[in-house]
Amino acid sequence: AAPLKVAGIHASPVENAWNSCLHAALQAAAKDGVIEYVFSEGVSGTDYPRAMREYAEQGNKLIIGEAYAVEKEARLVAADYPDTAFVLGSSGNEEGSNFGVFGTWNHDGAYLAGMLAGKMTKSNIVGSVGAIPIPEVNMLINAFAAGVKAVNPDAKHLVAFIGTFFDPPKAREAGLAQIDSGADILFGERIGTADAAKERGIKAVGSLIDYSPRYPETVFANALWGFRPILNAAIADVAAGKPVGKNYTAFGLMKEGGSDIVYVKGAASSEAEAAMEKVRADIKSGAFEVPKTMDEPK
Amino acid sequence: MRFERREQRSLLLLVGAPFAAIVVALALSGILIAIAGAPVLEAYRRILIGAFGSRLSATETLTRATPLMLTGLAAAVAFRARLWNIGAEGQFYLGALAVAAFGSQLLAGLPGPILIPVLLVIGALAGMVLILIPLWLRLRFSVDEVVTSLLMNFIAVLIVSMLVDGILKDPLAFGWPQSQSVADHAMLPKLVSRSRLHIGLAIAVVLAFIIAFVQSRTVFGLQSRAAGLNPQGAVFAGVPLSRTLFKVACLSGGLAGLAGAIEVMGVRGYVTTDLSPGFGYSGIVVAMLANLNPVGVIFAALFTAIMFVGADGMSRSLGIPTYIADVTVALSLLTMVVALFFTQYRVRR
Amino acid sequence: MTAPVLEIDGISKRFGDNLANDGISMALAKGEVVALLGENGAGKTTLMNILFGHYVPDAGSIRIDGVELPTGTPRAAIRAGVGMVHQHFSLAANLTVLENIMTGTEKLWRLRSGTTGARRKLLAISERFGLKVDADARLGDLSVGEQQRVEILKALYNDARILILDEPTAVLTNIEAERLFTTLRDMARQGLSLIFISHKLDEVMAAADRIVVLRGGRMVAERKAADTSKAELAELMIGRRVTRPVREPSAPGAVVLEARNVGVRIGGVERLQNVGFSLHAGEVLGIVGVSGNGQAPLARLLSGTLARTSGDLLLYGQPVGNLSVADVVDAGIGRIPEDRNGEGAIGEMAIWENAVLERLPAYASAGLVDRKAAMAFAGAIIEQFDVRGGNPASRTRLLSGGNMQKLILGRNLSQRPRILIAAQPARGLDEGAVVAVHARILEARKAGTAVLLISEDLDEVISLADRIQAIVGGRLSPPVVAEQADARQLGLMMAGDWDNGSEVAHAV
Amino acid sequence: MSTLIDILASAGLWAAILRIATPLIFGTLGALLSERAGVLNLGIEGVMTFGAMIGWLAVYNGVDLWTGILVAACAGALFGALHALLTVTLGLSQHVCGLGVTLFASSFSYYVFRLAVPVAGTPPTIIPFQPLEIPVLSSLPFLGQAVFTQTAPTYLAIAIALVMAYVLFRTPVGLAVRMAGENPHAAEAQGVNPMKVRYGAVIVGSALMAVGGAFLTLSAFNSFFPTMVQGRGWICIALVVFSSWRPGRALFGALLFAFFDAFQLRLQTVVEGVPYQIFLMTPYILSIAALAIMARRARVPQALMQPYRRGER
Ligand SMILES: Nc1ncnc2c1ncn2[C@@H]1O[C@H](COP(=O)(O)OP(=O)(O)OP(=O)(O)O)[C@@H](O)[C@H]1O
Ligand SMILES: Nc1ncnc2c1ncn2[C@@H]1O[C@H](COP(=O)(O)OP(=O)(O)OP(=O)(O)O)[C@@H](O)[C@H]1O
Ligand SMILES: [Mg+2]
Ligand SMILES: [Mg+2]
Repeated sequence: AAPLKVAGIHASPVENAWNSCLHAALQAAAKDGVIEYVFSEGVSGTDYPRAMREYAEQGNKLIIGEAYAVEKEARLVAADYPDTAFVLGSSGNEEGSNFGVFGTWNHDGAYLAGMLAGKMTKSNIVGSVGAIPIPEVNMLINAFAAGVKAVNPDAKHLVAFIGTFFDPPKAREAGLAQIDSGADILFGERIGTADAAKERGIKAVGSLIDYSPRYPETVFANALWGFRPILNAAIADVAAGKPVGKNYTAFGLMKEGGSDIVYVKGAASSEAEAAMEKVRADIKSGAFEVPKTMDEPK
Repeated sequence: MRFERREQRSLLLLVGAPFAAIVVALALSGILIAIAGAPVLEAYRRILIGAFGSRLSATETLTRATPLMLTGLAAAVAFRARLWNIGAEGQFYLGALAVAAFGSQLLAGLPGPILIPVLLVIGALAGMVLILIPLWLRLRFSVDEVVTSLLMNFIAVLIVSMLVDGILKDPLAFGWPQSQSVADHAMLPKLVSRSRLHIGLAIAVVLAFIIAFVQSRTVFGLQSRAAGLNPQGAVFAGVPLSRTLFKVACLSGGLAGLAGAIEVMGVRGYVTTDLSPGFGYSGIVVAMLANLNPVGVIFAALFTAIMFVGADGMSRSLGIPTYIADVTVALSLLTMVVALFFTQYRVRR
Repeated sequence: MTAPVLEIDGISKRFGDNLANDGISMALAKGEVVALLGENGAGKTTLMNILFGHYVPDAGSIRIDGVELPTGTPRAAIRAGVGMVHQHFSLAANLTVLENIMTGTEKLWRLRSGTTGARRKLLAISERFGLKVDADARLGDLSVGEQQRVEILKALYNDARILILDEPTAVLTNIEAERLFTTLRDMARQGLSLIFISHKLDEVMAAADRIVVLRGGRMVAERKAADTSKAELAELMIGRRVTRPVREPSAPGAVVLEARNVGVRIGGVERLQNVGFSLHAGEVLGIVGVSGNGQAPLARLLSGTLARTSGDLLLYGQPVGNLSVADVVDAGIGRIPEDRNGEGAIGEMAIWENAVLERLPAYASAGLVDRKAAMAFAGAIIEQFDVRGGNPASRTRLLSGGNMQKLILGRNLSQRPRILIAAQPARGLDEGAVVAVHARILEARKAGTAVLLISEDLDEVISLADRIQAIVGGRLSPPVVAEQADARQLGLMMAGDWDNGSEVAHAV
Repeated sequence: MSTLIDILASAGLWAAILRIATPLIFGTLGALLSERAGVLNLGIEGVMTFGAMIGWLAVYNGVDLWTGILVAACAGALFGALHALLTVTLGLSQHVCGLGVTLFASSFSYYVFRLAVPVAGTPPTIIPFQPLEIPVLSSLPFLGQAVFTQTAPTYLAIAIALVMAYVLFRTPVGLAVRMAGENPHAAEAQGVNPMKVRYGAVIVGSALMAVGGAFLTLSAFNSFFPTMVQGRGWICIALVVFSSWRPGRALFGALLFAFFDAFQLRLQTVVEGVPYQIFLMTPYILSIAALAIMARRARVPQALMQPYRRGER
């Protein structure tokens, strides 16, 4: 079949880790010849609906992006273009037959990384730097904290939010502030956090993508998230003429192969690694489910 | 080399200069487009298509022009009285915030035909409140308002940021820092269905004509110009300086606040800290392009919107970086102010 | 005569369609004082600005000590020994006197300003020429006279051998002016060459060795001071014979404006104290005084732009509260402000707009301006008061000082005001314009208008006023009748030396 | 309460203050210099962005860090020349041109960046400036960690502030700059060409602004990404006013602002309830208050924002 015409609309520059997950998956799919991919980046809230409409009018069949800042308008656009499928990152629910949503649930990996961190901390203080306390971010940080507490109930967990989704230097400052408060392992929900850890010679955990090559001595574990399974599911639905008005989040779960942990062997003790690997297997088999706590972490 | 003021301006110059500016701006962005490896002539064609090649692009251009007209008017009326209101961005946000606050809960019970005008007035009032601080500082302490009104923008955005993350936060927005939505019946009627174009455009155009009339025909218009050109002379002639500047400030801040209100009620429905992609600052650009003429503001806003929406669409269809749209608008502004200069001055040895 | 230090040769300069200088040639010898005379707009300032390098001439050349001076750079002129005191001071209020003077005098990239040496040099110059100033005072804190001194010191500090003074006395009082000219003559004796511009023929006759007259951008005459007269100079300047109008005796009418113990305090300083006067219909009451003694607050008080802090004001016999501009205009008071560019008109607005701005209610209904009527009014002023150089729709800035003054007079006098407050009405105007303004004021007096004339020009006051009061330190002297006053007595009064209450009663 | 003291007593806070302040010091000094000469340069936000981008790009392409700083300075100077061409030669409205320059410089930065570094997964990085080990000083207790752990550009910024204070108030060229900002006509009448002085001040000032931006990518962080300047330029404009146009006070103002920022981040980790926006607002409010107090004393450069056209009156 001819490749499906797919458009990506990124509110942030595609360097932003989350967008880069989408972008990489879309590029890979294009390379595989499954789709034809066009995209816009750095699209502000004001321009976002226009970009959606333009891509729809240009004959793209599937539009991938993020509705977070434009939840209401995005659904209005979808209603105006019933023949185009929209699958957008969203905190809300699907709507109609052509507006699907997905969340970013890589909390399983975060929990596992927390298990390693909990055993590794010497100061017994770990920290997390997040963007804005929205449910997904909260869930992720809570999962990390839960992982830490699961193996080290006495550990203290610090949380800071930088108030924006993409400001690495600010995330770095927030990370430094936490190190000053005693943290010796940082969970960087946001890029920039690991820079603080690196500067002070402590360890860090990355999120969404694999940061270990970028910070070799610093980042020992990453809660990966892959967009490809979600994308594949959406493409399949569109190709089959099925409505996309559903929630694709589950395709991103570890159980479904959407997310995972990668870690540097030997950073934590082998017992810690073994304990973690056991839980990892349990998650994959469905025997264990990481708690989903969406409240703002304290 | 020196410049000499022209007392007479030929029609050719008045029409030709802005035209030349557009040509130069397009040529310069053409270079950048070529560097990106895209066909330049095709890019120009796509800009036109992107700006009004379809119903969608035409309505989008007009939608984008609407807030620009209002913030452009805000700058034009203030600048004409030499009140350097650089704070339209902040006034825009406060207008939007006020509408979101009153339109979502407090007054949402009112029926639409009453609610909409009431909210528009509230938005304008909120904009006025913000500009009165720099004005007061100027009248009371003779503090130049360029810097104070600029600084107020950041305070205003921080206030918005605080409130949409605080008491105005929409509990249904999944933790996102955004205000509650205004009631559905508070949204402005659409001008074209299946588009974003709303009657705010008509409001802006009508206001431009009203302001043009006020400035050229009324006592207030004459007095505000006198106050701007020579405050001391105006006082001597009995122009109530503070009162005149107060009125000008209210008009300017009100228009900027109205722009924010209309953007919320016409397009977005709620407030976030990224509601405005710099509409307040672009308003200054628009006002300058229009040479501070209110009717000219309509066209300058259209021009700015065409450049932006057109270049944005072009970048999408040719796959070159989207930032080219902002570059093109900025180049148009810079070449246009230079062109306007040469309609007023001639070069002499 | 020795070789000239300065030769100006065939200088021409065009502004737009306006030929401001047309082939002017003149020379200046060492130690010589030359006065440059001419109507407003004759091109005097332009010529001097070309000499000093502010403007580039379209044609012609300048030689100093026989060496050609590059045009268009003040720096070269300063190096060649030219110093200029500008018509409008060019000083920075926020910097100190020393900083103002030192600017540009050192190599730009020196690692440290030689402040100590500069202070010493300044002190030496100021002693040599008798121009005392405080080197570390902030310039904005100085009086106008002191600022004038700084301007001159600035030029001398640069070792000027040729000093240009553009209307140096326009803002000085007669006494200050006399003192200045004594100093200047002294300087000339020490070898300095001077060119000064003035509209005051007395000054010119007294101070200059030689007089050059410009008209319409062309040099029309050159005279030795000894070989000419004021009347001849006036005629040369204007191209026809002009004589100042004389005041005819008249019988003053009822008191229309009276001040009793009026005081004004601004920023904690008493600017006016116990001011008292009574102004009769059909008379001119002159207020003389050295600049800075309260003339400006007095004029502003009566113009409605300043409120009094104590005392009573009676208008047509009725006590009045604080007057706004609108009240003043409604009461039939016409006003001629001291600063015609700053206050009297808004240069960027059209002539018609300036004509009606202060009485907009009369030219508007329901908030809308009646442009037709306003244009007609402006046209009538232009016609009746012989305002040249513009039509009702042209920009007011294009008018020369004299014509702008006629416009201001016109918008007041064509309304037949009962009272006219005229502050420095002829300042900076050329002889022709002075005559026109004086004639209008006397005409109004004849028609019954009560005129309060505030002026620093003794000759003007003596020739126009029926009675004269002096203002000193915010206080008014008792009035003297003009016929009985001579320059010496007025001089004493202006120094604050008046006899409280003795021979005044009968003078009213 | 004790946590507050803990925060204040931590060397990390003070080190962070210096680090956060550095780009602000550069930017503020640049804006200050050009305002002293009478030109308001609202192009600062864009110039900082471009400096951040081009400095980084140069280093990414293989030049050393100091050359990167130099490249940024030269690029800043070019934008300064553009602003000067518009506002000094043509005498156009300074705030409008400044906004135009910001709009152009920032969007142009993003455009160039995107062309030069086609989309990558994570921002590509360079090896930034490392903290300078100063013998003895860096090993002092507390002070060593609080003050002497900065990278070289931070010390450079402080040095430039001191040099600028000296130059402005103690040298002929400084006097010429101040005169051009107080009364260009007077400067001209003294043989100092105010146009040239203004050009010089705007160009040097913009170069400093660009270096401030480059600090963000070459020291504070190791990669460039759009919008990373995040309004720091506007803060500099406020700080100039707050400093009443004095380099020493500008240094203090930048440190004060950085204090609020660093303190706010650290406070978040221990207390709750005070919205961080309040802290971020403080410097703006202080600047406005400072203006209200100072304007009375009229120490604002008198010719600020007034175009000077030769031979016009
Ligand atoms: N900067 C300028 N631009 C345009 N025209 C000018 C300029 N300066 C002077 N002029 C023209 O030159 C003519 C001479 O002006 P100038 O200032 O030299 O007169 P002046 O003799 O000094 O008059 P006054 O006695 O009033 O000072 C004026 O009529 C005016 O038209
Ligand atoms: N900027 C300018 N452009 C063109 N013409 C000018 C300009 N400024 C002044 N003029 C012309 O200069 C002539 C004389 O102006 P000027 O200001 O010297 O008058 P003035 O009598 O000297 O006024 P004042 O007494 O206030 O000094 C006027 O006829 C006017 O047309
Ligand atoms: Mg003159
Ligand atoms: Mg004159």
